[in-house]
Amino acid sequence: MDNLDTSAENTWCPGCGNFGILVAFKKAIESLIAHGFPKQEFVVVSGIGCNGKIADYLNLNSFLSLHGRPIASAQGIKIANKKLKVIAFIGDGGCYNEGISHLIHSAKRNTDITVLVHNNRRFALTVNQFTATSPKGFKGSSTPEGSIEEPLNPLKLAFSSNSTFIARGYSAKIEHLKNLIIKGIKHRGFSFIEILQPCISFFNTYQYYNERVYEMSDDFLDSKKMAQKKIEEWDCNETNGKIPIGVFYRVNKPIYEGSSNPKDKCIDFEAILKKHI
Amino acid sequence: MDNLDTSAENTWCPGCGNFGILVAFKKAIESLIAHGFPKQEFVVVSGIGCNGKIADYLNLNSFLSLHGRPIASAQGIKIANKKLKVIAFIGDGGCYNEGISHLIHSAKRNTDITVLVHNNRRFALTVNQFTATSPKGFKGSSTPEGSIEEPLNPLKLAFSSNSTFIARGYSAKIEHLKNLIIKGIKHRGFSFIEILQPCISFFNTYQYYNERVYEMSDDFLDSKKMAQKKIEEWDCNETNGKIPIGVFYRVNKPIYEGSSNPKDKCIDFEAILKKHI
Amino acid sequence: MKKDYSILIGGEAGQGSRKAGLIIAKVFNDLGYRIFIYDDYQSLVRGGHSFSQIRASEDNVFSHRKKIDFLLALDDKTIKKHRNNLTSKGIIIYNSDKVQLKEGIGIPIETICRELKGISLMANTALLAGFLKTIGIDWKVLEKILRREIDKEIVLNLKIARKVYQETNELIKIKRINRKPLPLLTGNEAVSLGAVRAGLNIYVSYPMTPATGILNYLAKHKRDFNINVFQLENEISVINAAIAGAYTGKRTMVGTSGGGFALMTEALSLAGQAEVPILIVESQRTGPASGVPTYSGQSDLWFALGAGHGDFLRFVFAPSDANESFYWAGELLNLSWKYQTPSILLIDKQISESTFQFNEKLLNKLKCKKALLWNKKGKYQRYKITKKGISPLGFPGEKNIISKVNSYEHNEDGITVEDENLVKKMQLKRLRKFQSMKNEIDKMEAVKIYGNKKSKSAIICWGSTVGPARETAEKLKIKLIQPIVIQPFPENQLKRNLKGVEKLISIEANSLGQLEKVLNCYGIKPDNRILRYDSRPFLPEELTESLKNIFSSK
Amino acid sequence: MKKDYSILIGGEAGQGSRKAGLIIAKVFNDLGYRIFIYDDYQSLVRGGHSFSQIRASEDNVFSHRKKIDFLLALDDKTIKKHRNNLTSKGIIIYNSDKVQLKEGIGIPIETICRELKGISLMANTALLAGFLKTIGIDWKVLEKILRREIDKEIVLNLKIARKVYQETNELIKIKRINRKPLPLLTGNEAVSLGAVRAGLNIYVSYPMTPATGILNYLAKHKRDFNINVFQLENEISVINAAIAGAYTGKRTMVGTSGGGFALMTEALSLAGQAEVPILIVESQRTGPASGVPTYSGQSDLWFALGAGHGDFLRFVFAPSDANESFYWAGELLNLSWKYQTPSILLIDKQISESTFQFNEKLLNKLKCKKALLWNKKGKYQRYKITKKGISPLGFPGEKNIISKVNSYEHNEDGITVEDENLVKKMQLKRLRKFQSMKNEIDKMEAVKIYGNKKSKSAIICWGSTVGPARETAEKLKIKLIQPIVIQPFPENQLKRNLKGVEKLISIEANSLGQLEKVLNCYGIKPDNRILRYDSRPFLPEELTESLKNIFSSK
Ligand SMILES: Cc1ncc(C[n+]2csc(CCOP(=O)(O)OP(=O)(O)O)c2C)c(N)n1
Ligand SMILES: Cc1ncc(C[n+]2csc(CCOP(=O)(O)OP(=O)(O)O)c2C)c(N)n1
Ligand code: SF4
Ligand code: SF4
Ligand SMILES: [Mg+2]
Ligand SMILES: [Mg+2]
Repeated sequence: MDNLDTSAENTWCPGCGNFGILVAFKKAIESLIAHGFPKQEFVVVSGIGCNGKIADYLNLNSFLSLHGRPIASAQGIKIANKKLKVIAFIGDGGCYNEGISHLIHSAKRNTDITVLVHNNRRFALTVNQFTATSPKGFKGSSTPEGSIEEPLNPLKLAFSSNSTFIARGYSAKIEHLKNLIIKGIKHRGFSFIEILQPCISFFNTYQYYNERVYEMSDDFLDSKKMAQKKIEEWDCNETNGKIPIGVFYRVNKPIYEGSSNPKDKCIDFEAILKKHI
Repeated sequence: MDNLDTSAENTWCPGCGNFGILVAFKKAIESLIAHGFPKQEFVVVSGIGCNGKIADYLNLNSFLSLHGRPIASAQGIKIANKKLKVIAFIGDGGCYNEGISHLIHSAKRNTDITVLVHNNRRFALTVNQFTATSPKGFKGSSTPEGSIEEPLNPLKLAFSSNSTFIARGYSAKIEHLKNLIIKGIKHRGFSFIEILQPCISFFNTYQYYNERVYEMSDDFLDSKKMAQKKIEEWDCNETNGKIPIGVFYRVNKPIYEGSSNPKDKCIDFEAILKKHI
Repeated sequence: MKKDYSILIGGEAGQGSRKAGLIIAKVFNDLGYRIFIYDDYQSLVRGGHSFSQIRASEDNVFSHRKKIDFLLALDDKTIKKHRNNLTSKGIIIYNSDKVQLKEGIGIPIETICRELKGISLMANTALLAGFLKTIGIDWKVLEKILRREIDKEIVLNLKIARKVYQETNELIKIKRINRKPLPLLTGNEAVSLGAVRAGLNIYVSYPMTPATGILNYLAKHKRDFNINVFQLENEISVINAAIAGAYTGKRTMVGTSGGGFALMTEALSLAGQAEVPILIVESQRTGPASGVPTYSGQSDLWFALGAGHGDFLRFVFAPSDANESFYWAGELLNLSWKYQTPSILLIDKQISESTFQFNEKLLNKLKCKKALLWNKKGKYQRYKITKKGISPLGFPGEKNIISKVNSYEHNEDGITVEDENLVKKMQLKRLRKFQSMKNEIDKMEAVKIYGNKKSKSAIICWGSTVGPARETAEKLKIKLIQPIVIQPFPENQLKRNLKGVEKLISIEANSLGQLEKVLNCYGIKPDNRILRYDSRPFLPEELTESLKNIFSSK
Repeated sequence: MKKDYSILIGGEAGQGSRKAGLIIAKVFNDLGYRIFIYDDYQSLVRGGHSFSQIRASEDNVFSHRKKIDFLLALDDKTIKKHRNNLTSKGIIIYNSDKVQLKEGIGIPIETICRELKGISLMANTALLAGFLKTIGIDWKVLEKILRREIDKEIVLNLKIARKVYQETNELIKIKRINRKPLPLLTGNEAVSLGAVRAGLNIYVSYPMTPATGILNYLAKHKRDFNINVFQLENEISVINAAIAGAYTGKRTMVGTSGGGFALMTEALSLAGQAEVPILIVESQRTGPASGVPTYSGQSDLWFALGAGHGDFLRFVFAPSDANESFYWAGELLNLSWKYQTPSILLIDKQISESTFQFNEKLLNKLKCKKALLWNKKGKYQRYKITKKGISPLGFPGEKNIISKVNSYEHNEDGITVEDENLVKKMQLKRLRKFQSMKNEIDKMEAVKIYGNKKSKSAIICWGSTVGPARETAEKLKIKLIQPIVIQPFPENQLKRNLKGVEKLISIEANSLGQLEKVLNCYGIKPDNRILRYDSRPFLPEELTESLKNIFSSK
């Protein structure tokens, strides 16, 4: 029961960045369990896409939801039982295309969930089409002449949506990512962690990231100004700048949750009906 | 045929901010027609909500679409016929709640349409529930104890979505709004114009806006930094600061459009089928 | 003859005719009358024309009537639109400051309001006070109800009412009936109460007419009901959050109309595949698309029956009034949990926003029934293969439970499978569950009969159409057959009830005969049909007329 | 006996078995054979097990067979999974560097690739070369096809193929048939071509298996086809943009599978209300929800028939192969425009991604038919009331036209109405249009018959199931009845074709008998049913077996 593995056969391509995310996540959970978080109170949510398979690979409560809906589902779980630690895994396609409304509104509400975005900058499982974070000029099966759209900067979007915890990790920096995940889960509020995830089969970005990624210091996390600056350091396109990883912003605000209703409260129907007479 | 009025009876509440928008828009169109834009090439799109009725009140081509979908529809019209000038009217509920994905992605693509948001900061037609831009603490029929969510700053969101024209108007400043609309329509690319619109029946903000609204100068429109600063001047909540109106940002970028296909090109089916042998 | 009054009060939106109608109804309720209120309004906030039509009767009533005994007019339009329907002895009472009329009883409402420093929004109070005096209602009764119903400026309102009351003449004297008043509930309130009674924990919604009333009512009473209520950013978020909440062990419900329901259909299929209970209230309005948004219709039946991709059944129940809505909303919540299935309560504007009298005995007929829970033995498997196809529930957060649900086809542990044998195994499990659902339907009163049960002539109808049809059936002494359950289809019960019927006429508020087509699937072929699709509800008089024509023409 | 070969090539995803299968098929095509290819793959990008099954026959073929004559294995799994189906004389050809086997023909593929400095991705070339030599194919044919099909590293590929070819022994000699090769098209390609032929201007989509192939094909050929292709942010945006594009005067089409279709249903209703033509291609996969995403099924029929709130009809057509998909996609686009209505082309994975031979004569049977356009007289009214219910089209941008469409109920000008009489008037106009649509169906070949047309035993099936069933029907000399049009239902044609049928068996790839229920509505009751719902397609041998059992048991 304590093992985090399942019987499911892993079907990611050998070398896929998703493996790093899986390992980092398991380490984070193990560490949290070791620190007294009960295993049964974790719930992972995922959707459709290569990334979504992660739910099958984790011996934890899980809700493998629809494409684009993991954040909506995660939110439903948290408002139904606030004791649970809810982590939503989602791809860039699911998060920034199909389900972007949930990202923005869940961040705005400050629902107390953690969102881990496997950003491989394409729809991978449907065999390589562009997403909101694909670089400009991207040639996928639906854009043989190159996509003319510029990518979104997801961190900027999360910031504009009032997210109270904004971070970026890199699937190849497992220890760093593990710590981000722990911080995200511990943060009371909406934790947004964008993860750079190379896709071996369609967009092998290991070298690109390895050359550019650097770890930021954890200072001034509640400064909007600093956050804005750091968020804009990399424009998420194919440029030559450096790519900071770490926590960009963290602030405490009231969270969105249901009131805890007394379990066996007796509802006085007669009294209510009386008002209708 | 040249009159912009229709036979439809106007059913907005007397004093509603929507009247100001209607008047400003008609003036803008009249001015554009006078300057040689053919009337038949304007298409207005709207959705469901008090604001959406505007399509009925305009003797122009129109598509009265579904709640939240005017931007998606407008986009479809523009990519089908790039000669047309397409203007989408939409409420805050439609734009920032139901249909927020279309705002973000249409802005990101830089579709050449103009979006006019009637922001009365609530769902008005369904009788007063909170939207993404309702002030915190808002007591509507679904939140009798006050909404705990903080509002979004729509301009910030549009900016994060790479919108190439960002402006704010006020329905009571008709001449100013008219000019904004003309600028928006003339801008080649995605023009986002947020309009402060008092709702006489549920949120009479005339006095509040009258005291705070001021017209900005049109300088440095392509400066991201300046834009950001001006956008953050008012947090869209119930605060005491000033509220700038005018153009916040304008920049030229390639637009998203279909290629113009020769009308009578003969398609060589035989040649294509040959490749399948 | 038994007393049966029909009162119409109308004015512009914002003039408070609805509230006044409710107060009048409550006065009659207090006198022991049976009540029905129809509210008619346009999709606008001020102006236009809206009205309430109150039926107050010695007998039970389920519908308003065409003919009006008392026409109360806050404005001119009300008179123009409705005086045609006034009975020969009917009385018009009107705001003489706004309306020019030779007949009827004019009350100088604006003048009085101005004199007493009231606002014109109090015109409705003035008008109803004048009316109630005209029909001889005791001031004490009026005062009691006003005090209960008006929470703003009650003193001023009472002053105005009092003055009008004193200045108006009593024309007739409505008799009191020796019965105690009953709670008056709209269909939306009844649905809310029924769901709460059956253990609702969370209501999630996005406003949409005519279902918004459920959101408003539950939000207002969330503390009384010990529930949580959330308005989320769109219907897709709503349904996905609600399903996830149910996975977590909380009874959840969502409410919307056709357009919002459309956006929920992908997740409906998810609930079917993942076997998560969810109750969807779909209150129909005139379609297609935005249609005629504040008016009624019964044209979403096919959609509800087939919505969602893939093979799965859902319960679709169509109650016809507040009492049935209360009971079936609750039972449907129970059944959703018993069978871990999505369910649709299909109502419409006519039920949602009309006001009915509530049968308090139903309270004790409905309770929260526990679902099948894990017995805590062995390893927990969310999709354990069982004989009846139902796997015991266990929830995240509970010890020794790992609960995995999945939108993909899955094995007993909830892990994705693609192997053909495993796929088939799980499909078979669900097929067995669907069979159990069918068996369940056979055990309940899925079909109701009204009117003359022995008649060889029968009408068949569903949902809100039953109200006016019931009155007609009783009048014409024919049989009325009402399928309440529509999926799984109660074929046996229906056929049993059709025995001996020689002429069958279907009545529906849609243009394509949607229930009729469903009946056809089971070899039931109505000989005739009455369809109404101008967005307005059926009225008993009109139905009676149409039926008479049909019967006499053959 | 006529030649009829069944070849299976399998390996891990990424090893190129699909491409190799296509090349083999093209070789047989070149030899004059009739071809069908079934592609089977899992929802993953590398690893797992995928295979292609090629049928090459003297007769026309519409399905693969269970039995395999040649088993070509790039890996071990292929042998384990499929050797059971090898015929007694069947031959296994395999990669002997990866597979240990005592029998069959082993080719040291990795060794050869390494020697020639090829990459392991070229193993598929090696294997197919070995196979083609074994069956005595001329090197020249092989080289010709390879040159056509391989665009990367053709020289190296040829070198490898040549070497394997030389080192392998010829075992048999496949004879050439004197017929010219035909184009090989997947269903997705055929749909694309048909729509383009009927004047498609814009394709809008969001990727979803198994419809993604349409997006890919049209995007690749957008210049050849003189069309625009857009991938938008989600299905809701897709359908709304496509409908708006059609309002603007451009022929638009969208493609998706069940889950994406669900998200489009609100806008489907919009198209019904606003009377805007839109063609939706819904390619089904195993449901519900995410289901078994790369496998097939026929379980979205009910959904397609009833999707969208409110009363409106749509055309729902279900072709069964590439030829029908080509023709009906085009005709449906034409009909959508003729009747200003939404239409659904309901196909499935088995059609979308299988490869068929194309009948080039169809090209000239299909053309772009003009819709009813405004005659430029008087004032333009988008919803002009007409006898047949069809209002002439005029588009924004054209002189003297103000074209207003509306999701609300509207008057002839397209302006919102709530008045009951105006509502009814417009509903009646649409009802007349629906009647015209029904009449149109009666004029076309909405039902097809195969097999022994005089047999008293008949099977009824739709969509991809027709392929294997057709073969079975011919073998058993029974009648096959295929409704291609499902809404409006071709009742008359079907009943005409059922005359004389004494035993009727329905065959469907779903668990609830979805077509059967539809048949029931029209009083047609199959005596028996064969349902398959393990996500895999029907095979002619299995069908024959099942049918024999049914016939002999009575
Ligand atoms: C409603 C819906 N639309 C489309 C799909 C098809 N689909 C499955 S996965 C996927 C893309 C996933 O992209 P992303 O979320 O980035 O995940 P990745 O595969 O890259 O990890 C799509 C479009 C679907 N399953 N559901
Ligand atoms: C899919 C769908 N959901 C809900 C509704 C109900 N609805 C109609 S108007 C409206 C709110 C409109 O708010 P907003 O866009 O701000 O417009 P306003 O009335 O304030 O001008 C809602 C929720 C609908 N028509 N369609
Ligand atoms: S396709 Fe890309 S994202 Fe998907 S499993 Fe393979 S490497 Fe990973
Ligand atoms: S409710 Fe508000 S927004 Fe709607 S018409 Fe009235 S004042 Fe305007
Ligand atoms: Mg991705
Ligand atoms: Mg609003």
